[in-house]
Amino acid sequence: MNGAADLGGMMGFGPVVPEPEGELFHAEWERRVLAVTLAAGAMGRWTIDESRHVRESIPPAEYLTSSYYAIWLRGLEDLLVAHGLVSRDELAAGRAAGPGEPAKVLHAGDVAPALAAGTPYTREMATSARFAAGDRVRTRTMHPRGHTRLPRYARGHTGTVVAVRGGYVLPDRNAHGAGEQPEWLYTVRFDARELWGDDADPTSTVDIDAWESYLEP
Amino acid sequence: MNGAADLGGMMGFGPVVPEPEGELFHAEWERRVLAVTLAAGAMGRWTIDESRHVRESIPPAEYLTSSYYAIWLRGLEDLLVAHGLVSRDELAAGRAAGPGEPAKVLHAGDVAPALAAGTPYTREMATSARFAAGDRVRTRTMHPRGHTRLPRYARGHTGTVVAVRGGYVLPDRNAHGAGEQPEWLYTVRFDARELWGDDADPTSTVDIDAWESYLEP
Amino acid sequence: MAGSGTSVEARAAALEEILVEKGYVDPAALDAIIATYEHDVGPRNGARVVARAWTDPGYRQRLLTDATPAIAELGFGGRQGEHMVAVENTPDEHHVVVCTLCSCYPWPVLGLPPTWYKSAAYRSRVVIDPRGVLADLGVTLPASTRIAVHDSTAEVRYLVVPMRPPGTDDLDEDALAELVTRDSMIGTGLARVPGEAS
Amino acid sequence: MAGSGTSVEARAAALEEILVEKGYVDPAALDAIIATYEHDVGPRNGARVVARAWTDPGYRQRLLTDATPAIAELGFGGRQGEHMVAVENTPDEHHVVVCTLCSCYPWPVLGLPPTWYKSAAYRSRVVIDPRGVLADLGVTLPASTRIAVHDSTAEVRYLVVPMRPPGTDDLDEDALAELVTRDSMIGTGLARVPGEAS
Repeated sequence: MNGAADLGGMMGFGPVVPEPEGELFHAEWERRVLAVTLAAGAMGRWTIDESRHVRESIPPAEYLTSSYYAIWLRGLEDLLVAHGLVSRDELAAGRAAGPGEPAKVLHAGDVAPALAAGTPYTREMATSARFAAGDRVRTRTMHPRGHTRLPRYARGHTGTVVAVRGGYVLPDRNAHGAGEQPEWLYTVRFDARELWGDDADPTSTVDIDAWESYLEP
Repeated sequence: MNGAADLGGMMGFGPVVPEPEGELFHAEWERRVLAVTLAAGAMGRWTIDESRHVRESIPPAEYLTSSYYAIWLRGLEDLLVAHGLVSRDELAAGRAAGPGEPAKVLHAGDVAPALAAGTPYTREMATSARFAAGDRVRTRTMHPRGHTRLPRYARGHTGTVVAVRGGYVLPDRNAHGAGEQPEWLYTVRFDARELWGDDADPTSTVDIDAWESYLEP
Repeated sequence: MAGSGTSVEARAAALEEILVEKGYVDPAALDAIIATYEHDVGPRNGARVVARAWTDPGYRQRLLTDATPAIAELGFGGRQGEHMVAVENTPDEHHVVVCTLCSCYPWPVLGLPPTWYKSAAYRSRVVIDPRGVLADLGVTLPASTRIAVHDSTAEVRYLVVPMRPPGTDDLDEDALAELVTRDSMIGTGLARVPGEAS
Repeated sequence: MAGSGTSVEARAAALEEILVEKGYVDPAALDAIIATYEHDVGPRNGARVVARAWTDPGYRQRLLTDATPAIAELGFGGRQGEHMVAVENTPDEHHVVVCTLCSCYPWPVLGLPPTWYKSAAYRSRVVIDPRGVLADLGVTLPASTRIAVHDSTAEVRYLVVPMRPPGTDDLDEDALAELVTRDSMIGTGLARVPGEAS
């Protein structure tokens, strides 16, 4: 979707403000939101794609006025409500109205192995890749209402495949509970002038990772 | 510029909420901001293009959380400061620190004739129009940091000239005090599928008004 | 701006006071501007133009050919209506007007734009999903009617001439003007049929 | 959300309490997650990878060919680093990593992303004006150095291998790792030269 999260190429946000390397959190609640988001995600009720879609669906005014952990908090609230695990009334009251349903709970002893294992998104492909490194490809003009990982700035532009990454779960369907429908994933390189016009820096390029259905020859 | 004002095609703002025909203002301050904006503009210190650029330059988080008259207020504050007519200190104090400089003031008796006259933006052109109705044209891919009136959604797309409107002041230069540099203005019609992709309504079109330098054959 | 966190009301009042104190703005002019748009210039102007076009084929032709002088025949014109274009709805084609980039709107015939016209919801969506926006606003068109969206990206201002409702053959121009709503001249509504609540 | 207008702190506390009360979340697991990213997993991991690549040509080749197993050789991997790609800076080409759509970042080697990496300012601008962003961050590259921006739009995570600074021929792997900053592995900084303040 063309939500507020799709920020590439927008202007007016001011300078990038650096931060010391050791500074991870700016308040205790940020630590808790990180941990709660990961632990609740470990219940396995939603995919990473659905969680990204929930965040990109936050109304733009709220998205752009929220810190990133506040975006995560709002996203987690919305996911829990959407999946019937917590009610809006409970969120409003600030306490549980009743016991939870049976769930797969991440226990302390499982944290290290779970984080170390991660969640691989590669899948064996029955078909062969349509494109190869060196191929010229054009990204589709598409503006789906649902989730996509093709940024607006990179739609309808011509680039070159620089790597074939393998088969990967397709976010556009998986975010909406329509299954993984894996596709070949490619890294596509664009000349900056192709994306931004003649005034762009001629010595820079932008790479995106694009699923096969994002591309046409 | 790709500021928050360039909203065409974005998603996530919710439904359009209608309003009764007689409802013009929602608070007294809105009336005053309208009037002050028009009266201050009548001093002739800035063009309509510069005032639009000032508004589109409002930081996106502020733009999207502001009502429209609040956007006008912020824009007027910024214009007055940029032109040295009012200082930030005066705005902060809420009162004038000293008398103003000599200015062309719109007096009550001049309001009706000034509004009735308006400000024509057409200019005689020494050159003939490059395009004619029926011509296929392509909008340029361009992402200037300064002002432009070519919306992001209509860049890099092919349409048809449906009208040649005449010579008009070019906002892209005029907004930055570089003079009027008038160009031929065209109405260009795009098929919705050209702009938005195959899922778009095949029975709809979008027209924009585009200056000649926005277009290529 | 009168201290960060100051309310927009306070900032507006402060700015007006500063401009008056500095002699840049005449308070009586402010009142005259407000009175103009609250009482004199509004969608009843456009309704007169539309009703004339419905009843006078010659006028209709002049309006569709060169709208600015045709509108001036009825005494309307000026700021934000310097360069008018009229587009006519038919059973085959429905016109809708927006300004995705700001709030451009034909003031001399429609007055000041309503809040929704300037809202992010309308500006973002009507270009990509015009039928969805019309549905939000209670307007359902036949699938066979093409929709032409006009994004006011320059100084041309668009006036939609809605279709004349059925059952109005015996109405005079004044009565017809009563049926022409603001929204019907933006293209987000239809003209009322006689007897329908306004 | 604990009442509209409730602070984010209160909402975060309420949500945690609800999840614990409902038995969905183990409080000890929360503490373990926080401890992991505050103490165990951070940019010092990536610095070890880079220092190894600087000193061991065979390792460098494995890292650039297939980064995930090469990084696993040093014991790093897992969540948000399942599919790693390493890109090497040279005098001719400088790599910079961003996630314009959210906050994708290689956690096992860099830990949690800094605030600026997730900010609208960085995400919006580095793809259209990479040299300008680098200048904001104090990095000026020769005009002859191409800049390759990598937008992490899928589950591939990018680690930049910065150039080894001059004057480091006699440093061992541990000393070299000290020179590898987090920002140098995002591409928004360079590795420190010996003696430069960290």
